[in-house]
Amino acid sequence: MQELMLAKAKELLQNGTVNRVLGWQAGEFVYDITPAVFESEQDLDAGFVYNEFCGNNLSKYLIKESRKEGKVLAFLKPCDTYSFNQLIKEHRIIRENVYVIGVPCEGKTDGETLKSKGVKGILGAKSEGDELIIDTLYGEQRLSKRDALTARCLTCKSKKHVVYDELLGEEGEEVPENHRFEEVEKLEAMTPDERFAFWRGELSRCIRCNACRNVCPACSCEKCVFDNPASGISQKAAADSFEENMFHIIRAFHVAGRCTDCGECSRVCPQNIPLHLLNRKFIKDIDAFYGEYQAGEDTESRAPLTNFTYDDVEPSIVYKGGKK
Amino acid sequence: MSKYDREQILRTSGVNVLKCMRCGKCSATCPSYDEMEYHPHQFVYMVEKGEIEPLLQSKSLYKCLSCFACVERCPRGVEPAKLVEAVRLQVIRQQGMNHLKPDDIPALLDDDLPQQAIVTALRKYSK
Amino acid sequence: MQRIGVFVCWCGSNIAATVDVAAVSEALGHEPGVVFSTNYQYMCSEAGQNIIKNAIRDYQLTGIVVCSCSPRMHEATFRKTAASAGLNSYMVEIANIREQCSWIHKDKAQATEKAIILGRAAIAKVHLNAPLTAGESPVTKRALVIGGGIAGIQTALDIADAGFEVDIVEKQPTIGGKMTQIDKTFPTLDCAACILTPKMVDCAQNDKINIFAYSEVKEVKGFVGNFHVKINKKARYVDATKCTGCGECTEKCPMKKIPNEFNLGLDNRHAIYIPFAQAVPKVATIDPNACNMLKNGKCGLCAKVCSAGAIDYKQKDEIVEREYGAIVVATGYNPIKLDDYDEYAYSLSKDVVSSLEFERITNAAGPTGGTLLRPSDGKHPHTLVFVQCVGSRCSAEGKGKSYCSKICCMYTAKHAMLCREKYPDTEVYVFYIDVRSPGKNYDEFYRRAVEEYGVHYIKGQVGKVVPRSDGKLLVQGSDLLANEQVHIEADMVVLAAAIEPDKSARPLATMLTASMDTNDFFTEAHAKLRPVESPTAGIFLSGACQGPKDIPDTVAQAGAAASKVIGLLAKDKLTCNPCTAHSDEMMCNGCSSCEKVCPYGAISYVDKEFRMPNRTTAIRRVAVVNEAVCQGCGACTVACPSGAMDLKGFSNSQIMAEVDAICKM
Amino acid sequence: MQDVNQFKPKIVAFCCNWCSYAGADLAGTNRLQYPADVKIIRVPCSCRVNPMFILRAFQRGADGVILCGCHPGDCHYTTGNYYARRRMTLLFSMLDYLGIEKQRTRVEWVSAAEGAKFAATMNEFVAAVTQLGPNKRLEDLRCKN
Repeated sequence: MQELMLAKAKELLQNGTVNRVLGWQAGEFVYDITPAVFESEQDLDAGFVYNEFCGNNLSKYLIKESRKEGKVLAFLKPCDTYSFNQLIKEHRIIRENVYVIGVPCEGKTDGETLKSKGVKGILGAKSEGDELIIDTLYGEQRLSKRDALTARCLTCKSKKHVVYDELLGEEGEEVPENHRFEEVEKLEAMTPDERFAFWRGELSRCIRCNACRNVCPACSCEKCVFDNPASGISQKAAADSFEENMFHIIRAFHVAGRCTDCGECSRVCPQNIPLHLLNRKFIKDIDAFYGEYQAGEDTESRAPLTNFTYDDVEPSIVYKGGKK
Repeated sequence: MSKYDREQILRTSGVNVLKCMRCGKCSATCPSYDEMEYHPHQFVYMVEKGEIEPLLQSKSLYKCLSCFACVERCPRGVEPAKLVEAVRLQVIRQQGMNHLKPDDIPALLDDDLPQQAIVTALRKYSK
Repeated sequence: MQRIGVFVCWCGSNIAATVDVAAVSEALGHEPGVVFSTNYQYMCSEAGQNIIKNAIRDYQLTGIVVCSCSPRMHEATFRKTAASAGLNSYMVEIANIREQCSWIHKDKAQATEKAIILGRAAIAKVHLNAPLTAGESPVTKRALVIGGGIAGIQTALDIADAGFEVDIVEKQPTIGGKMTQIDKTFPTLDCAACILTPKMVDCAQNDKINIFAYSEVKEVKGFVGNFHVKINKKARYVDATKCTGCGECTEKCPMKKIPNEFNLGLDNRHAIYIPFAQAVPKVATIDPNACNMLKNGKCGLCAKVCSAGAIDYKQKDEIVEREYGAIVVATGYNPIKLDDYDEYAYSLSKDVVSSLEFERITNAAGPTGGTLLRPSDGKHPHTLVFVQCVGSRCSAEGKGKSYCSKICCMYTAKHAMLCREKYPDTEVYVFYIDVRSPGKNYDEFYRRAVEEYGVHYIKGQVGKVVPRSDGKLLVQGSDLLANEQVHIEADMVVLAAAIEPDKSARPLATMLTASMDTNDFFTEAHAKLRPVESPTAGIFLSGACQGPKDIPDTVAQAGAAASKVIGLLAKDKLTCNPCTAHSDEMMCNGCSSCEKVCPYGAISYVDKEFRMPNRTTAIRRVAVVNEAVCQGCGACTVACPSGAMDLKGFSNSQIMAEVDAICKM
Repeated sequence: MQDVNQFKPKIVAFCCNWCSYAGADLAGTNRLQYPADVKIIRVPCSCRVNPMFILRAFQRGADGVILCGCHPGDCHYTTGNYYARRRMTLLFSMLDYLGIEKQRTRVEWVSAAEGAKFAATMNEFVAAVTQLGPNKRLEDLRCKN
């Protein structure tokens, strides 16, 4: 696939369709992937990769990139295309300035997941059927996909692109049986005390590094309310438990109905806080109260929070549902 | 008893008799009208008032063809035929109250009887 | 730092009996920023207001807090007081210590404590108040009436009568609407044409009224007082300025078999036609779907016979752009399609007709010249059955309209009565569910049909109509009062079809950002108190577009809408509510969330160039609020994720300051 | 004086200007009692209430927050309360999900004519919050005195 992508990128650079390429680049370690913009064939040869570690969602970078001179080529995985579409809907990306090539994704792994399974000295990895073959300093190791994939990929909602100009490889299918709300349901089944304890345990570890905010394609505000002294809730660091909670509640609320459930927030959290469970709660509620809605699926429909029906459920449904 | 019957009939039929606006369209469409002592609109009205006993006694229960024309035509979605059926069920469910025994039915069938009538007969008598 | 004055009102004993007013003014006097604090028996009295005015001058107050009754009572009073002393009226805040404190509490200590907290909240808010000035917008002194039926005509005439210009846009080639097709009118039985056509002529002759017939509204921009409208004048292929309406062309036109809309397809017209003799404007129109010249370039007869030289096969649609201060919607109604009611055999037999078709059959200008004849064989019918509520009052899914169409009871009584009057040899039956005849002389009218004319009213509905091979229609219905099923051999069946809003109404509502109910009737600003205004400022409702109506109701509402329009156009300037939303463009993402929740369409977007670091610039899409349109609900402020959108007078920081003051005890 | 041991909750009530604030006034006009713990903040419409305000109230020591608006369908601005309804439903559900007592938040539709309903609602809500005791789960210790 990487070769195919490289060839395509070079072709489009050569014929002038695009003047730069947004893709992935390996860092110091093979599993240490960063997004990068390549401006020439030499750049591409030197750095461009697409492998089992390329989990980063590139859509958000297109907000800035699509506003520059010329057209940019972007390689997008199926789940990235949802974010891309959502940003088109919000007029954040200038569609004409992006050439989207959809690339297939069978789920990604990352260094941390592999290390937690005892894999050391990782040199590379490739997927083969239901297994991941990892090349290490100490020879080849095999892990089942179920063990090797990141948590978010195990609950993948779709392997089908919702937008592209061109497709490389074979188009995948939506995954209706993705079980992505199971963890949310588990929490809902707890008592409020247990839930409170759970979230205190998680959110109290937050160090307010803002990585979740910075990576989130929905958190693309020109100026975040938390950075704006006039908003009345600005804060650089959480001073106490309340502020730890508030940051994440407000953030989740601001992206509610706009979050495509790409899972980047949890991926980048250095404290391993399962932030996606907040967003998924909103998604689950929206689906249950107002009908199935998938942000980013299209570019026209109204988002659930900028829409209503005359017979929407009353807020009191919250008191009726769930345990005491 | 009749209050219990009324509840039971409303529950089994799923009909909301209060939706009726007394237009009489059910009785206007009914092909079995002249055969019936109580007509479709009367079923609705009598169940609403709780006058169940006369209905339980009435032969009208078996004169209804279950053609569902009244259900089809009712502008308010009241579904009178379902009510007739529920009243009938109320009778049949009492032991030994069957108007006909299922075994009696074949003897009553003749070759000219349309298929729908046979289905209707089974629907009516073999609960 | 603001210099704040606090004025605590006793309201006689209304407040003072349960709140220690002296303690309140003492406590609030120590709040930061408060430079003056006092209490007085009646702050709203002249003496009380003078205390406020003097304090504003003597202490150079920049903001005042009045602790008194509800702001709904006297906020306006105290704002005027402040303004007369030179203080911006939006620097006034009211702490409601009467309705929401002294009147609901008995314990004086508790009530006093609460009054102090409410005062503090108001002080906290005033600290963040900024002077606001109500903007003004000019008013274009011309009205647009959309729809040229009796509603639109009456509204236009009334507005013109007050001296304002009015344009009528009508999509048909002539104004007049449904009323032109009606024969007689209830309850007086005068002829519709006799009372309508003079009004149509008045419209044409009134120099304040401009008729755009055969035209449609394409685009509406702007807001109350300043609408900008694009009107599409469809090509008639006839120069309206030259056409004399002589009718020579229509007689010579060889395309004769075009179903005549005016007679509901009961007879035919030519490809070039004038809908009826009294049409306004009386100008011929070529039907482009029927004309051989326009379709195939062969014929050209009409151009040859036209002595005025008015025929213009090359005419194109023309877009006219006009400015208006107010828009009146008068799009009217249509009878529903009856094809789906197969129990009445409407599509099986020509002798089953709708009531509007029946009007044409009995009209002297109709296809039969006013003689009652069956459409199928042209014979005189002896037995007629009228069926009411066809498609009305149907709450069941897919059966029709859930509402009562309101006019059918009366026109059916009229039809039945006229039948019996003109043709005493007929038997007339009316199947009804309820006879609804509220209205002056209405019930008397219905009773006359029964008592004087011998119309048979049967309480019940028709279950089915079966056309028989001998031409008779077998009607089976129920008579609920006799508790029997009736069978009538009829010659004609007339169906009182439900009425529904015109199909053009919904796209128009979208253009106007006016709201509609689920039946596509326009909603009024208040069902009881503002029945002829749409919730969108500057849009008014006339006639059946707002709900089923008969002619007297329509004319009454048309006049009411006109008076509202006149009230608006009589103003030179409109004062806007200064508490409007505004967007901080530095923070705006241009994401369109705010626009989607705005009920008034007050938010639009512009691409704006911004200075960026290192002498670069960037173009960003940012929201702009039209303050003349914004009503200040604040829906946008919460939809905005970046907090760029805020509401003047109820800003985020003001509300949070109030929250803080209340929670800090 | 009042019993120092008895917990007096702090309740913030956001009321829309057109219906619920008028309903509260009507409760006053009719002298219908409800606890002084309730303090009303006037907002133009229920759709003006930002979730931030509600969290802010809890932060500053409120024990309960209630939002009152026009009945759905009666909004002065035609659609405001429909949006408020969705926003608050989701926010409350989220607070519940985080383990915060759901009885501390409420939305109630009160028309300008429903003074009695306003008073009854407030009595009920204050009783429910009093039962729960002080807000511990969403408190900001610095804001406590």
